[in-house]
Amino acid sequence: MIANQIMFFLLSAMIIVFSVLTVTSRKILRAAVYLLLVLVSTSGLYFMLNYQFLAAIQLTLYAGGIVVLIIFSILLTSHISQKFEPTGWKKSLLSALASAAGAILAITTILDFKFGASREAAMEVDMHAIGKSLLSLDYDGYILPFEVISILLLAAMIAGIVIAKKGGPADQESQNLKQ
Amino acid sequence: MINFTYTVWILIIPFIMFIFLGLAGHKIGPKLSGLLGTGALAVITALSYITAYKYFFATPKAGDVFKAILAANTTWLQFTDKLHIDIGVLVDPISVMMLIVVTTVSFMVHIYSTGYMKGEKGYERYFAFLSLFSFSMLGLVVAPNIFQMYIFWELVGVSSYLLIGFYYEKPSAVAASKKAFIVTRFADLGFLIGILLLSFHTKTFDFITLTDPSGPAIAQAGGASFLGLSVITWSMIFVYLGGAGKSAMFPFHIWLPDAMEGPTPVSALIHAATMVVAGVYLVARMFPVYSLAAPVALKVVAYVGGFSSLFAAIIACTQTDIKRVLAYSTISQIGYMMLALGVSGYGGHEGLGYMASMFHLFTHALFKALLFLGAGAIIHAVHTNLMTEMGGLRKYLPITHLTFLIACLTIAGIPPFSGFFSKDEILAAAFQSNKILFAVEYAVAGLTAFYMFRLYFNIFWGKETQYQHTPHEAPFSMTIPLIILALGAVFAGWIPFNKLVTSDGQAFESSIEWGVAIPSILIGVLGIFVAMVMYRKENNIPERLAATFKNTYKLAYHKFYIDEFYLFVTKKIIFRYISEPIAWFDRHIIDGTMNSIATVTQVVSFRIRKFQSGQLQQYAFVFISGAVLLAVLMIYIWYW
Amino acid sequence: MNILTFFVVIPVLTITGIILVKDIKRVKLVASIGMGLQLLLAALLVVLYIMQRRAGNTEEMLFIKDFVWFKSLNIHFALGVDGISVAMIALTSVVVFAGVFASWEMAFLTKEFFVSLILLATGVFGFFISIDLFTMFLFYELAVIPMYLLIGVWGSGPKEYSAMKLTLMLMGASAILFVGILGIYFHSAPDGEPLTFNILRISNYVIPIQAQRVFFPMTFVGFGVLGALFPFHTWSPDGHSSAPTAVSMLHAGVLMKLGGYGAFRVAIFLMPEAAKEMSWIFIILTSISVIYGAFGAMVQKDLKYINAYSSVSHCGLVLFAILMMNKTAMTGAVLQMISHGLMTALFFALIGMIYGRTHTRLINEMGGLMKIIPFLSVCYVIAGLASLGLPGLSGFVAEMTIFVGAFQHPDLFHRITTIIAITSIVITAVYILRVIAILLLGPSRDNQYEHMNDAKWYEKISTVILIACVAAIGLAPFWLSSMIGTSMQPVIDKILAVNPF
Amino acid sequence: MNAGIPIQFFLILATLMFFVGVYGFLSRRNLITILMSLELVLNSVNINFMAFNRYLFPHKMEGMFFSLFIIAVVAAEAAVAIAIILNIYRRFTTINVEDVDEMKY
Repeated sequence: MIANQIMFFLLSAMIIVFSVLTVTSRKILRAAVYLLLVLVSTSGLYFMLNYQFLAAIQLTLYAGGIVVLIIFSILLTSHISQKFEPTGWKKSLLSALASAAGAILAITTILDFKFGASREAAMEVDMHAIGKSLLSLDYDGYILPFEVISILLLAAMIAGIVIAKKGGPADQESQNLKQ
Repeated sequence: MINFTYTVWILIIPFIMFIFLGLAGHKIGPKLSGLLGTGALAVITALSYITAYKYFFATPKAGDVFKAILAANTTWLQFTDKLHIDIGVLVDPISVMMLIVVTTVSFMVHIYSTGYMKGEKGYERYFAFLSLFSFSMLGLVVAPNIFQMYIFWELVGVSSYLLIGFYYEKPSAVAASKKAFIVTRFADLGFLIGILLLSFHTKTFDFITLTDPSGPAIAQAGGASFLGLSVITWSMIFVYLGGAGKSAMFPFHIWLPDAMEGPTPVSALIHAATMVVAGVYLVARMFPVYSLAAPVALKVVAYVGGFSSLFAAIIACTQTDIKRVLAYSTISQIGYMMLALGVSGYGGHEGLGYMASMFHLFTHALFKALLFLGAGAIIHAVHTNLMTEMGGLRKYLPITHLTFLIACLTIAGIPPFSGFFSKDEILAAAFQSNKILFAVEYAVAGLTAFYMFRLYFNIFWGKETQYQHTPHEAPFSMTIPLIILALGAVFAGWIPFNKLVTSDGQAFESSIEWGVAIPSILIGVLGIFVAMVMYRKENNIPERLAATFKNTYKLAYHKFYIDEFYLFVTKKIIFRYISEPIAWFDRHIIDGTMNSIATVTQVVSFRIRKFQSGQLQQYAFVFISGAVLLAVLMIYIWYW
Repeated sequence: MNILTFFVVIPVLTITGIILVKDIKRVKLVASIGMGLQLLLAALLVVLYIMQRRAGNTEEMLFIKDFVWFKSLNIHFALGVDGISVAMIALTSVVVFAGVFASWEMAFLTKEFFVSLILLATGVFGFFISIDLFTMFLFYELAVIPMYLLIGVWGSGPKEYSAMKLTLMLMGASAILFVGILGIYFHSAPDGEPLTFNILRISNYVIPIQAQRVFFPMTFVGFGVLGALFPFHTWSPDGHSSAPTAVSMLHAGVLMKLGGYGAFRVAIFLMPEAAKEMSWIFIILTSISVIYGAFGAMVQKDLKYINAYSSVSHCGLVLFAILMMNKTAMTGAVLQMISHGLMTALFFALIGMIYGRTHTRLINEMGGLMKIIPFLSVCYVIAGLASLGLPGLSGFVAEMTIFVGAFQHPDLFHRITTIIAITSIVITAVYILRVIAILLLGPSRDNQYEHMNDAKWYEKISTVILIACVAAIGLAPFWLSSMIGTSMQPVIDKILAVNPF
Repeated sequence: MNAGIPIQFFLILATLMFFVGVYGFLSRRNLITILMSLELVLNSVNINFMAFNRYLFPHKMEGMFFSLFIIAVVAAEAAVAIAIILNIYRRFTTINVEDVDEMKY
């Protein structure tokens, strides 16, 4: 067994274990920490696949940004010590069955399928190439989606502010309801 | 050839007058309206007389025959290449004769009405309706094709409806008008079906083509048959249904006595002299077809006519409302005319009945109008319709009395009055062809004399009645028409109808058949005598007689319960057992089906709306399970 | 610009105008001017049409104009008229014009009312000028939708129920109809040629008989529901009785004619073989309609119900005549559509006016109105006489054309059904005279009605114009009948060409 | 660096992660946990993209860019979702998904 295989199985085990913990943990803050661990392990996978840039992004944006955001919102809405009531067995069972069925279906399909290996030479994904094609107007260029995403992010930012703002339309309405 | 185009004015003038009086009558006031209406009638009366003179005496005959002349004709509505409704004027012996009858009586009635209707509310309306009636009746008379006749047939129906219901605030008048319209409408349905059948087989509406003895209608006689009778026979029977309705033949007679709810001059004009004889005119119009192609239909005409005349005469003997007596007498007399047509043959002396019928139509129009106008003058004087409330009026109403007596003698068939001549011809015709009907007619002649003189004696003699205020003679505007019509009733018998109005247009010789006439005179006199015994002085013979024949009397008094039978059929059967179930069926079954479709949809949607629970995870669960299921289906079932 | 486009443009402009102006008076003014212009335009169209025909133009449709709309599906905005559509357009403009005046007293949401009303009219006009099936259907829907609002908002009685029922039934029919239209579309050309919605183009090509057998009943029933085909007529009594005056007028007067016109123009014209084959079913249904509607009307107590059932009867006659498939009967059908449109509009206008005064529509509660409101009563009598087919008024002309035409059919079955249909004239007389006797004649039943005013000027305009049209057609039917008949000729030729009797 | 590891391993890993996320989405009541489950789902998709890119089309960068954009979208989504959750919390004083069922029939 070579090192990268060991590495892969280690990461996989971490991902799966922490994923399961994320969705089963009865303390929400712990769930967030488990999620963080999942995301970090995932970035390890990216490193393994030789996508350093994306791994970095995964770490900073996902693990750093989003998880922090989630933790903040947890702090705003819940008590840290609060424990959830366990999920009803009926509901968990049904969900588990549906998920398991889906998983089995997907896995059998994957195992049935013969993936042909690529004969092309692997491309070196360095920062230079990424930057170039991200800003390129060519056929392979991604300038348009890039711009669209930037606008989307801006819009999401504004939307987040507007929606979460106190005294927004929803708030007034709830006050009207109280009256 | 003399030009008769001007005859279209006979139609145009009253029509314009109707529109004008109808729209502007209340603006110009009653006096001017009456004057205008009467004036218009005077003009068309003059035109009619000129036409008659020119047609009978100034137009050269083609061989011995009076030719039918199409004075004007224009296509009004095109159906197919061959079938089209034309509006036009046909001048031939019977149409000219009818022109004379209609305009004369109508003119008299107009004059009479200016006095009779004075001060009535709706005076202008009355004259407008009279103009409408004159227009439609004249249009009917001059119709050159059967469809024009049908059009004006309907129009006279509606003007009759409007005039019967003239006193529209009186419920009985409203009911009577409705009844008249619906009964005749029902008969017209037969007429229309007859027209359609006829036109389907002959491809024409035109009278000249239809009645041409060698034309298609008559040639079709041996054609397709249905239930043992030829199609032409069937269509002629259907056409006759229309005529029977308008002419109040049994069993469509029920509307006519009720129609007396209208103003009396209207009864005189429409329900005695002109409109009700339209049925006779129709049969006469189609006579060659009846005679040559549909003898069975003609037989039906004869028997229905004979039965109606007897039936109505019996009822007339028991009625007390003078207008109703006259109405039944009208039915009886029209039955005479129908019978005369029915027993007639075609051409030459064979056509005696046809000539007699037209002759009687003519004289009857005069004396029946006279009777009605006289009755109007009486009612005008004493303000009641019931003869039981009258008596001894001869002193107060001398002119009316005299003219009424003349009319009664005329209708009883006493020579030398006109009724005698025409009735004699009818009896002679019946004698030649059908002895049963002949016997019936003798009986009717006696009954006629009896009930007319019963009326006469009851009104003018009988018990002395105290009136609330002394009756006085009618104004000149009313008595002058009486006198003119009385003169007509006296002298019309001398008109040589056998030279002028015959079935095939050719003159033939006929003389009074004394062998038939003398018994009929005797029977008439007998009737008069019986009436005189019973009613001249107040006595109790009538009551005793009525008590003796209690059941018969009761039956006749209640008009043989025909009205009740009709009421039963319409109210009970049609309304209750057809219409109401249909209305119920529509609301509950058909509409109920539609509603229940809607209800089912609604119930189902209430059930399935529970799926929309608002539970996000439930949706997601369904979605994912569904997706997995679909994937399984796609992968393992479709492709394997 | 083609004259026909104005028929859609003017109502749209009128609607814009109504939306722009402020007070109620001006709304009514704009509406009446707009519809008055439309009336003049219709008159102009009639004149132009007749002149063109006189000049010897024998094309099937005149004033043809074709705009491509959706290229991929070959949908066009194709316009064109023949004598039949010209007559229907004239009818519509008269009824709409009268309807505007009949709703002069509308006080609640006046602006919106007139907007919906004229929107409805736009749909109807558009329907009659279209010769493209798709645009035809589009305008048809455009006419049906405002009806829901008009009844639901401005109606009386159980208005929501009636509006819903009417709309759902008509929409259900539309769904069937749309399948039928698509069926025609997908069989509208021989293999290889582009499919088309154009009626004239389709009529030159024989749709395969198997397809006709499926799509003819769909189209016919789809349109038939709007034409009150038994047993799909029950929306009519409820809808009419709840609708406000002008809407009843338009609906019974014009909208129901869309059914007859469509059944003729689409179902029979495009699929004559199947029509010939299946007509017997529908002839039975329509002759039931005729008799059944008349009997149903006989015992009703509500004026509008009486008239609604009478419409069922009369419109049944329209479909009946169309199914006879010969020139005279079909000409009669168009005449009957026009005649019924005018007189039923007149009826509903008068009923609305009477209702506005007495606040009841039950005939038993009224009586002796002739004395109190003579003008309206006389108009009502005239309408009644027209309805029972009095010569000199339009009903007679139409009915006689139908009866004579239908009776010329060589088939005994058709002639027997004709006789059955003819009996309706008696029943019609019974229920019309019953209403007149109870409602108008006799003594006044209730003295609370003694002090009613007779017609106002706008009511007079509304009734007089309708009566004038009814009488004009009744007195001089020749030009109208020949205009329709000439246009009917090519249709008949096509029917006969493929399937001679 | 991926020698000896077949592509199926990556795919199975992603699948498992995906369905664990689905399970979380279906079973948890807290909106924020649900959001976290969603993050798992999206992350598993990213892994798939990367694996496909590396194994099947190593000469291209589509997969990577897709992941990149997905991460950006996820960021936006998380921001908006959290804003919504905060709003719901203010409105209903709970973030239990079963209590937020205003949008039923």
